[in-house]
Amino acid sequence: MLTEWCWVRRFPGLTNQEQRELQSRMEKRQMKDFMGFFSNLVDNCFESCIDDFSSKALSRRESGCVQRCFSKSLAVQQRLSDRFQEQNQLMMQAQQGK
Amino acid sequence: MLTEWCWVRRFPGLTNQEQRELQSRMEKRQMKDFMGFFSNLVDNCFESCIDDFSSKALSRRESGCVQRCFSKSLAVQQRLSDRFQEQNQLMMQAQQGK
Amino acid sequence: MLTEWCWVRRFPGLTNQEQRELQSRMEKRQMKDFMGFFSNLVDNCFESCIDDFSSKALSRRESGCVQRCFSKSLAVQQRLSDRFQEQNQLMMQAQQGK
Amino acid sequence: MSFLGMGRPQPTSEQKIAAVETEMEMVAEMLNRLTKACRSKCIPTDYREGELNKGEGVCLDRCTAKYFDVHMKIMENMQKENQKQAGGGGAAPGGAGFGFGS
Amino acid sequence: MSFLGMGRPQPTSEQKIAAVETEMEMVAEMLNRLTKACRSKCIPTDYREGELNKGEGVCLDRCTAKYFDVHMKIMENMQKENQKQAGGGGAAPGGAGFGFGS
Amino acid sequence: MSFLGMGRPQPTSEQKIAAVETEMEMVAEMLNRLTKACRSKCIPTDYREGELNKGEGVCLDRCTAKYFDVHMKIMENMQKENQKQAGGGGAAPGGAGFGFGS
Repeated sequence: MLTEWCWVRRFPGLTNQEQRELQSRMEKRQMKDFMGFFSNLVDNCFESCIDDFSSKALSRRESGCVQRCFSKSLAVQQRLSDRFQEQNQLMMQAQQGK
Repeated sequence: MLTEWCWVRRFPGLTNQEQRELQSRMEKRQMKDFMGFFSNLVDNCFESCIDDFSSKALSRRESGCVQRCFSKSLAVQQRLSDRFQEQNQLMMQAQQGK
Repeated sequence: MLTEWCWVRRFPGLTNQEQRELQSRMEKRQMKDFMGFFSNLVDNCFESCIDDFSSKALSRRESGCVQRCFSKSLAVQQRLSDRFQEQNQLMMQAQQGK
Repeated sequence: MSFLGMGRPQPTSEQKIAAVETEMEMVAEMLNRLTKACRSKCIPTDYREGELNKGEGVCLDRCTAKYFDVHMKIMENMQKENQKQAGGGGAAPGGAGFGFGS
Repeated sequence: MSFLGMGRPQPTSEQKIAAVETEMEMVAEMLNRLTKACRSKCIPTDYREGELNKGEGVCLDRCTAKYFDVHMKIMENMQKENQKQAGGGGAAPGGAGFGFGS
Repeated sequence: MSFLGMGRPQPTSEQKIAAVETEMEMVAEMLNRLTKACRSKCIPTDYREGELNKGEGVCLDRCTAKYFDVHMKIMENMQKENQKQAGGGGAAPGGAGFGFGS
């Protein structure tokens, strides 16, 4: 899951020590991005699936909806992540070609 | 008002000096959280109460609405804060019990 | 464009060196604010103008809408920025007059 | 620095700069929030024209004034609330700190 | 402290403080998100009264409970997913780190 | 470092790392925003199925392409605007800095 957050590449201008420092900061950032993704998932599935406040327990319908919302959100993220990286590549090439 | 932002507890693993440093950072964070709460209150009450732009002065209706929105928002925050802390406690116990 | 982000004023309590440090931080902040403005512009125009996903290329209608959205958003920002500064001035005077 | 013991110690450079920086951030954030609020109140989302028409412009002006009014009103209410909770006297921590302007 | 070489090295002060700080931030952010979610579910936007009425209060209570349930449910799902991707064994990086509480 | 006077001084390690970090943040933020935008355009909120169906997948693909197009279009417009304001010549401060990629 986390791996998608990581656009690992080598930065030729950096020394090994700089690479390590960068690596360490990127890991913190990845964790933060992951937390953001997780929180957005919760908010989004809560917003979409929960609307009955006649009880404090999740109903079966709500529970199933959250489950499907989770699976689908992962699939959405995967797909958008892949397309995003393709497009980003294209954009960078276009900018360098100018 | 501010006190609700503060989940004061002792962290047994920290020395006194660490406690003080933490305390100082927490105060900054509390202030930031308070500012966030305040800004959200403004945005939320503005969004809900203001919709007449035939004049630049607040109408009596708008003014009253903002007043009620303020009071109610404090009550909402208080209630959610209390419930949140109960639930958070429960969740932490559940995780430690595993 | 960027200049509107900049509420340049002298801070009498600061030494020259402090002024320079502040200047440098403000430039970073301005850049960040500008990026935020840009991203909001993209999101806002995308949200308002794009709703046909029968093709991956922007339609002429969408393209024109984005163009108008861009121009109008700049005008909105300019106007709000001007009014904001006037009102902020008034508010500061009111607070000091107390 | 305050070795003559006059009043409270001078703030350090870092503190002074941080204070100005915080103020700037608050002002910038308020403009962002106002922009979002007033755009949604005054600007239709169909973007049929690329210019601001007169009605929209006037709406933005009034919207700005009202946004500040709501801001002030809620700030006053918050201060009253703080004083109430602080027992009507003494300095409420943070109670004075959320105005704009130095 | 660990000069007898028992187990992993002690975290530095900065690391300990940063860990507590991160936890606080996560808790504060979760309260923010819950507030936004439950206000929009339970509080009508016309503000005809300045008090919370009974129905609204009960709605907020249940909304909080459900928000935590959804949070837990998605956290469990995420952990399962992580384990699946880590091949069913070993420590999934970050897979254990997103609970609350120290 | 640049005592032989060759061109501008080398950036420090901190500056190089900060530049890469900023780029990463911008890319991550753009993916976040795109996700929000395209989810709301392509994914119905009733979650009747847990899988992405074909229509939704294709919608996400096209949505991504269009999001980038809008991004580029607005970036170009912004650059034109900057050049106009800079009098058609010289380096507009910040005018070149908001592309992605190093």
